[in-house]
Amino acid sequence: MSAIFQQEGSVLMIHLPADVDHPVSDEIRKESDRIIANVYIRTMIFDFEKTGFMDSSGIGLLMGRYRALGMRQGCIRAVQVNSHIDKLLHLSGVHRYIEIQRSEGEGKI
Amino acid sequence: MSAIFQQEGSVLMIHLPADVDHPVSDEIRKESDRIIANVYIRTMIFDFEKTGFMDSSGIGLLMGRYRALGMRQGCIRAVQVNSHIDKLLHLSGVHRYIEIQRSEGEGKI
Amino acid sequence: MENTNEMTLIFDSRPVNEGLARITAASFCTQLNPTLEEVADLKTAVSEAVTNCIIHGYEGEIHKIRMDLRRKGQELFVDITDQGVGIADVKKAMEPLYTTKPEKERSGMGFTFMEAFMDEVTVDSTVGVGTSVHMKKTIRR
Amino acid sequence: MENTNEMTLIFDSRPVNEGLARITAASFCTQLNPTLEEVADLKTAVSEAVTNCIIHGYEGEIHKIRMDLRRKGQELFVDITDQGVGIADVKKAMEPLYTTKPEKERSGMGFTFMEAFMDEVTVDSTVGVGTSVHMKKTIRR
Ligand SMILES: Nc1ncnc2c1ncn2[C@@H]1O[C@H](COP(=O)(O)OP(=O)(O)O)[C@@H](O)[C@H]1O
Ligand SMILES: Nc1ncnc2c1ncn2[C@@H]1O[C@H](COP(=O)(O)OP(=O)(O)O)[C@@H](O)[C@H]1O
Repeated sequence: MSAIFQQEGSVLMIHLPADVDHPVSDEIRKESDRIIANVYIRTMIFDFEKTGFMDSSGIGLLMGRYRALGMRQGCIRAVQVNSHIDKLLHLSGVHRYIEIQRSEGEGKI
Repeated sequence: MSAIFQQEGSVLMIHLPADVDHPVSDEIRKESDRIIANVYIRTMIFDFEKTGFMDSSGIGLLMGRYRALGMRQGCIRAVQVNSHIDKLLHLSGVHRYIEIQRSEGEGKI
Repeated sequence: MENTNEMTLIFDSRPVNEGLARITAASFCTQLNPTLEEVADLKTAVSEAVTNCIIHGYEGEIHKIRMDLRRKGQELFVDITDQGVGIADVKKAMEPLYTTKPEKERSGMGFTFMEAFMDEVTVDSTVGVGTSVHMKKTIRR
Repeated sequence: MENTNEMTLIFDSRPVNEGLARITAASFCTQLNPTLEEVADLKTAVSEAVTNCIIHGYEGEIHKIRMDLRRKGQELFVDITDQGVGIADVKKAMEPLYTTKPEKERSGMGFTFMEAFMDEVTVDSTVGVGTSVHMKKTIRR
């Protein structure tokens, strides 16, 4: 299963697959960089709805996109994040740079 | 996940777990023989609703119960059988001794 | 070259590891893009061969079982090996309904299922040395 | 004795096998009756260690990675080993955010995650010989 990319104006929505690991992160990095090179993207939204697994490769992916978009406040958002992913985002300190929205039924942060 | 046993009069219904393999078949054999030894059971119904996997250990289990119940016509029934399980039941020839009912949406036999 | 790959799983001959072997084989197989039906077939064949090592090869004693999986394009090779009692007459052992453990409610359908669900099955066995089952299946997409 | 068990998985250092290692570890772990959270933790730790062998240990070349899992009661031991380049300064390597491959967008959080999700993590490494990560986790039920 691959990620699905949805661009609307300057917003790029990336629906992540079930597992966000090293090969998947590499793939998403390449595709999103290709899009950024062609269209002006102001905000990237990572949708974790389908994602049950992630490791530090996903952290590298998020921080890399944050840098690619100029490290502007709010340029990267993670939505529908479950408790396991949320733990990773906080442990790594990434929550200081990107906006996180927990999946419904788990309460927002 | 273990099997669930439901006895009503002389009918014993066994709701099988997701995988019916060698350790699971051993467990079910022991428990059903214990019941047969205590109560008069005329018919055993194996419910495959939750079962996605089976191997020849399950065939041994069915044929063993058929013998335990006196090899009477219709004493063993397999219900809610999916196509993979149905293939095993036919390949092994067990369909000549036990009644098979396919799961809904797959057509009856 | 992403169209070759191989792995080896070595595990104790405990019944609980039959599930481990099946799931590992199914997981290795996903890279060939199998149908659900093909995965179910592979799992049954692996389960038969591993159960045989546990029940017949080692007769319930705890020793090591080895499962080798190899992919070459859309071809999947599975070898399952024990160092147990071995089989004196392989041809007879592979006949449908033949079993040496009817008291354990074995159906004698293990090899028949392996042959039904895989494209090729061959068995190397030496009494007192062990048994190796070699299987091959082409995954069509 | 059903409360001890062990297995070894040996596989090619291909990214596709990161998933294989995770699923095999998760499957082996089920016999300890873990919570979903404990399984997720284990999978992340295994994924970090295996990814490191592929990216850092073998730097993309295809060689063998070995994963040993052992159960003793409710204790799970995981060893993941490569025969790659090795680590000169293990203490430094284990610091949060430290990475030698920032150009590959590594976050330097691999060891930190292993330590967060497992009860114990120790690393044996020799430059030019390889690296072995030993982890332990008690599954509470
Ligand atoms: N790994 C093995 N080691 C020793 N004997 C074996 C092995 N596998 C199969 N056999 C022999 O072959 C017979 C037939 O095997 P099989 O078709 O799988 O049926 P079953 O397992 O139900 O007996 C077994 O009863 C056993 O005598
Ligand atoms: N198996 C290994 N072989 C060689 N070097 C390794 C290995 N594992 C880790 N390292 C070194 O330790 C550093 C930190 O690892 P880690 O915390 O997992 O972060 P990352 O993988 O993001 O770089 C790596 O950048 C690498 O230099």
